[in-house]
Amino acid sequence: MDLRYSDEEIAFREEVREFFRTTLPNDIRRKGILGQRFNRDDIVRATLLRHERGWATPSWPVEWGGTGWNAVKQYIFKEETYIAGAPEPLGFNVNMIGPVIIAFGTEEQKKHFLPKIARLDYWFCQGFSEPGAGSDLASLRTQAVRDGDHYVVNGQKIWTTLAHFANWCFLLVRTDPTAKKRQQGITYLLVEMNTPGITVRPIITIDGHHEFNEVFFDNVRIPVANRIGEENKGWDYAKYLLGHERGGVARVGLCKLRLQRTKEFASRINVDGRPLSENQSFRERITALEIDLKALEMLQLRALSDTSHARAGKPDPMAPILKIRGSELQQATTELQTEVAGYAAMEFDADFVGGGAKPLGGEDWALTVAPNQYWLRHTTISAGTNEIQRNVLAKSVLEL
Amino acid sequence: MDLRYSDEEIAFREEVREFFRTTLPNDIRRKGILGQRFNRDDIVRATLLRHERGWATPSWPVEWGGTGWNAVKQYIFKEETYIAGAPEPLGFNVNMIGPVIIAFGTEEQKKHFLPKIARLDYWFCQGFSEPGAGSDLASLRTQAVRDGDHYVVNGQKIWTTLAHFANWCFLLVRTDPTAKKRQQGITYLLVEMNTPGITVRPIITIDGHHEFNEVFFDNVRIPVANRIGEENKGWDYAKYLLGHERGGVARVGLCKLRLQRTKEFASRINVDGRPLSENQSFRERITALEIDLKALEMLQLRALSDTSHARAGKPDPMAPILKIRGSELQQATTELQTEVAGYAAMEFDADFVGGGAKPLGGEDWALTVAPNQYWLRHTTISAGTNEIQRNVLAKSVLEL
Amino acid sequence: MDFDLNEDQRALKDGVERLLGDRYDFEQRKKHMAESDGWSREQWGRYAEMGLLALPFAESDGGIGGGAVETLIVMEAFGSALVLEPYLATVVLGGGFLRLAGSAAQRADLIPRISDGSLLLAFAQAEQQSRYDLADVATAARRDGAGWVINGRKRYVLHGDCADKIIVTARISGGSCDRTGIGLFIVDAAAAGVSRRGYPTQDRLRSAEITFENVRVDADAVIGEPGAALPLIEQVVSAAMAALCAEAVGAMTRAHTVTVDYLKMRKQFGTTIGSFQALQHRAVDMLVQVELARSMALYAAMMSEEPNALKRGSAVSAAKAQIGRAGHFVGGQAVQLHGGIGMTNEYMIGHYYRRLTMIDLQFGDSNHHLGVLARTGGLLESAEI
Amino acid sequence: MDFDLNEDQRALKDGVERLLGDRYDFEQRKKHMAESDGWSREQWGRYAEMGLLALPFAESDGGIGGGAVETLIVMEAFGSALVLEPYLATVVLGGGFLRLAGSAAQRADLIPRISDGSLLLAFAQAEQQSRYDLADVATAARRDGAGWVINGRKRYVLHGDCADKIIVTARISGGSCDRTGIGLFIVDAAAAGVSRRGYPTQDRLRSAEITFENVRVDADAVIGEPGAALPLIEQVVSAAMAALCAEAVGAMTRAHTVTVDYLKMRKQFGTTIGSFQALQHRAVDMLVQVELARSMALYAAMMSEEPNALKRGSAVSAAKAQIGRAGHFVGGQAVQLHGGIGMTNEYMIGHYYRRLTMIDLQFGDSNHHLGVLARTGGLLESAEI
Repeated sequence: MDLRYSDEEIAFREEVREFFRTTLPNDIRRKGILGQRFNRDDIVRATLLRHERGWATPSWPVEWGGTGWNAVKQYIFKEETYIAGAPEPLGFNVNMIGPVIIAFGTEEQKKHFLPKIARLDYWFCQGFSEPGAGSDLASLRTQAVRDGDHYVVNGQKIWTTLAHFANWCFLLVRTDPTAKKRQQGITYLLVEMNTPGITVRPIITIDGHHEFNEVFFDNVRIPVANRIGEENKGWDYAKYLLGHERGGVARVGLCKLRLQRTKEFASRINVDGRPLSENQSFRERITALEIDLKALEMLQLRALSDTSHARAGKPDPMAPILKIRGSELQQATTELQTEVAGYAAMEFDADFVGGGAKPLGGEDWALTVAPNQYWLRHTTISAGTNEIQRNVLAKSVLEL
Repeated sequence: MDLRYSDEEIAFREEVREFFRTTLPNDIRRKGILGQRFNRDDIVRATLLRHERGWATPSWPVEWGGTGWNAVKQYIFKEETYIAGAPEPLGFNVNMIGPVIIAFGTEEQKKHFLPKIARLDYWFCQGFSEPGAGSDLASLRTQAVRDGDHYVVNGQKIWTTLAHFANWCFLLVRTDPTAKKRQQGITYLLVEMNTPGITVRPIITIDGHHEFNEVFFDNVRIPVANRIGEENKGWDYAKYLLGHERGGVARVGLCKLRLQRTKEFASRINVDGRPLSENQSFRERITALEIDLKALEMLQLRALSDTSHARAGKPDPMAPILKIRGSELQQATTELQTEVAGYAAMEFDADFVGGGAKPLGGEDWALTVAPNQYWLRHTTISAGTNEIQRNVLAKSVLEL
Repeated sequence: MDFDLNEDQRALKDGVERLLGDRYDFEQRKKHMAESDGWSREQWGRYAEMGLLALPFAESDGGIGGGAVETLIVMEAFGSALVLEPYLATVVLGGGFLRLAGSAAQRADLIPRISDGSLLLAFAQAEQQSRYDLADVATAARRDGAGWVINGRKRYVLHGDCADKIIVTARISGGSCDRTGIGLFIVDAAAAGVSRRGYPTQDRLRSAEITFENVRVDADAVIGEPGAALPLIEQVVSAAMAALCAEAVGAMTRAHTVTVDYLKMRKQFGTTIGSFQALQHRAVDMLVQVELARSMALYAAMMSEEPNALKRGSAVSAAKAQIGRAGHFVGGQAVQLHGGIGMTNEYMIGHYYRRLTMIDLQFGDSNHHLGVLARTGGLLESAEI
Repeated sequence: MDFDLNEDQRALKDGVERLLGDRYDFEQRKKHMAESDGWSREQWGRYAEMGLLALPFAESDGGIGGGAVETLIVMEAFGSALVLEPYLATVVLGGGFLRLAGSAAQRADLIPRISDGSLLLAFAQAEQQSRYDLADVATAARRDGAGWVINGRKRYVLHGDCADKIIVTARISGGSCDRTGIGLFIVDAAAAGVSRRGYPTQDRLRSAEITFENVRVDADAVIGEPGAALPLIEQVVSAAMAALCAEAVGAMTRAHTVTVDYLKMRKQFGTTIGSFQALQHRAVDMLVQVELARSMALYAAMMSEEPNALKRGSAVSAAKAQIGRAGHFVGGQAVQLHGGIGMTNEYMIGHYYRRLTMIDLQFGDSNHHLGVLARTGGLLESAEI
């Protein structure tokens, strides 16, 4: 056991930091640091930068464009991505559909899709959730009926993140409504978003922003060749993702960036004639979050290096814990930012939050903090509510 | 609506304060203020003091020794009792068996028992809980079999508070094991503790103190005349208590005394060359508790003056809320005391905690804080765990 | 001590609740929000008709003579419906200055127009550097003959975009945070030199940044003693904080009720989610916080009329601190228990969370007031035990 | 970075756990506690046999050459069994001073006797006024020929009642809280002028108050440079805090496991209480805290060997703060989920709560360390990001 970063790891961190410092366009970095939302172009540009350097898909097998980094290096890379203010790799591509195709795709699918997924030529969105299903994903009702070389799909998906940016979608459909268990009879398909019959309708969230969508499927014809694996086995492929790629869940680096920014803000705000950043009570609140974050980071690193659960075929207790604490700290750090901003957080400017420029002197950062606080409420709901995560831990780890 | 104390109420508070100031023996007050445990004699003496003044049983009907005070005055009286450092009236007598006899006892029972209960000539303990029952009180198994003019009782009670001080016990026994519902077939009896066949065995708790007991009944013969109300209806009489006398649950005054004492302690402790009491972070922690306490006090006063639920025959949402918050704040205030005491809280001295004297200069108070913190963990368990209280609120108030 | 509403108070409560029940459901509110002011002039007229706009003013001034409890009743109902209209700005804040310190002429001129709905006020106090410090005033007023000339920039002026008259704090003498030397001026929004930039706030109320450039006012525009306004400002802001506490309680209560109803209705895994004990207990924890907040809102209302400034300030700070925290918890958990739908702008619950978050910031957040209270000696010392 | 135990470490862990499994269940522990020292000399001999008492010392001093990770392994196992023996006092604290700064003669004299179990040490540092400030030393040492004379009263000396030698801090020069002028002396407990009052602590370990009245020691009783001991003291106390963190994690882990087992076994309302979702989630929240605490204990162990004093101190303070809180929550909820039985002295779970509470106090509670860390600049600045 040696819990320090090795010299090689420290050098690697410097290399990554240098990469972002020298290549990331300032307009993108500015958005990251101000807490503005990235648009499609920002994400594409950041992806291509990484792709050019061979760092677009670190976790993939080397033959398909992976870097061969160990878990700690992958973690460092992610951390530095956040700290640089860069958009993170698109999770739907890199962590979800990519690994599924690598694991279950045909050789042809791999050759066709993986390079395009890595470069973001294909931008995938995830068509899993359905209205009324909530945390009960397996209750999905979107139907696919076989018609020759095609499936004909009818139904509706909801909470589809960035569907309006995507040109592809991976989705779960019900192909056998008579299956005994709801988890059976589900098939995993890939579809181009411009296929006739697909309609995307925006869902505006409480931060005033457009990130979620409803996606309607009206007699959408999907070639059988775009099926992953076998018919009616889609649930297995979807479940495979759940254990995969635990590194990014907690977004520790993003919280670190946010706390550092918060300290900067606080140093510019005077309370009783002294900077807020020198107020001991405030310092203790921010320090308490730093401690929480450090504990989460150490947990994350333990999770990355401990693969004994996977080897033993047992559920890994770390993944739900990282989800729970990561989401809680994302919320806590934005709440602290709103508190620091005070009155300056009250103005609602959707354009600025969405990436627009606004010359407001030193206060521009304050326009994003409340919307980000509102938006990040979703982190304890999405991807399995924290209540569901607790159920999972109770059942599978504590065996209650 | 007028939320200020009236002049009469303010004058009454002064009168009560003066009463305790002039009559309460110093050795008792000292124990109260140092957080030591009262012994039997302390409680008897304080009760007789109040009795002499006509204040032993304020909530009882005037004809049976009550004072006729309204709810606010009763509250003030309780508050001042705690703030004076005096032992509170024995709840088992004043708030439990007294009201049950008043409501369900025969005229003979009233005449015999009530004056003796008020004066603590009869000290009652409560024989409800049984081993393994926990929060599921109605699962009790202690049996009573009718034998002429007597019930013959066999079984065991547990968590019997101060049974070693008591000379009487009110208990629930099962008289009809064949009843369909567990709540039926239970009978409510009174028994003298010196009746042959009763054995009291102490339970030492984690604070090292003796407050709880196990009580064993081995062919104990109880006269039928000592039955309350009808055979097999005991559960109804026991349940009657649950709604009664909500005023004392939260013990706001005790927490106030504790916080004031904590501030005094803190003013004598130097940290970085200044009294801890002047440290802003510490002040904020103590102030946060003061705010919580004020909110609880206002809730208590609302509960006392709002009898609309009782009139409408609906469950009162306030009682479980007072239990939940009152117990939480009792714990939080003792935890803060331990923190303030620091190293000085580490010494375990059972004799001092139990009321003994020890010349330790200014640090004697520190010897009780950790034991009191440990002991008060019971407040979220006893009298229906806080989890059970939440179940009750969910079902009866939120109708979930 | 008596917690029961009297007959008039009960009638007031029933009246306001009925009006909002008829005119202010979530869909109607959307329409009000879509109007050019961001709120409904028609509703404002109805409040005038009901006497709500005359509520706190003395009967001798043509008002109804209501006190803090009456304001609490109205604000709680407003919070429940997330009312958008400028009641706090016009009646509680603006009206507060007039009723407590307005000259006979000012009262005779303005109170009837507030009461009939034809005059809107705003209180321009905060500045970019001032944060929550009411004494931190850089905007300057200098004497100019019998009148005054005002220069400065005010930020975060609640409903300052639509106000007809602006009550503005300005420094007459002293250093930037001195407790003396602050004056209060009534400025016509249309006066030369007044410019404003209105904007929506996160909760979709309206606010404004207002610049005063050599704005000239007459001597009779001063409220109270020139240069001695701070105690008055503190008193009125305390009353406004008490009103906000009541509004927050109304919002929390509704958010909680809607959430509990949702738990009863929503099905998942083949059963209503309200049958899950963990969610039941969460709903109970929300109830506990709502009831504690309600208690503190009552305490704030009662103490907002306390003459002793330290006791008044301490009590209101305590309430604001508790209610800020409770609002965050209740609002956040209301969203959480709704799941995805709670995140959407189309559904009501997120609007409660947004408003509760903003109420916490107004006049100082929980931690701010905790800090102030801790510095000034805590609560038990300053109030009667 | 590598979180896997090596072969030796795994063997150490298995060995300690096996020994405690055989000799330290709750009933056996009661017997150890009932011995006159409040702990078991026999067990102490077994630790010596296993090499635990020689663990942190250099091989050149006859030790095993273990580092912070090895100490963590032992302390976590000790925490799990609530071990009563004076390992922290003798090996981690006393031994820490010797291994880091003992002279060749001191090491040659004392380390073999510690290792074979024949010598017990205690660290006498705290005084009535000092609280957690390591620089606040009123006990005085004045030169007397080649030696020193010590006067003062030390409080809260962990296992000071049974120690054969006491390592005592005393001021040689400077004002009461100066960072320079503090010396460290090895004093024989039987020396003339040493008197002590031993007592049990809340967790039933032992502690003592020790008075030094004109106690004379020779020049070779000084550890390190006379008057420059504070950095060394801070380093050793950091190592001891890291060890306490590990002990706390062991205690929390066991308390959690025992509680989960109880939830599976205990029946109420006709079912196991572990089937109630609210209790399941509580058990999960405990698990989360235990795992976060484990992470921080690892961090503390790693950083306790960091040469940079600020980084080391910050990291260990962070760990102590987190673990204090986690311990309170896990210990308190372990009692809560057991219900009445958890309150009794006869059952094990309350003993975990008591010990976790006392660990929080030792060398400064959570809030103390949070305050220190906040004052010294927080965690992100002082550690590598």
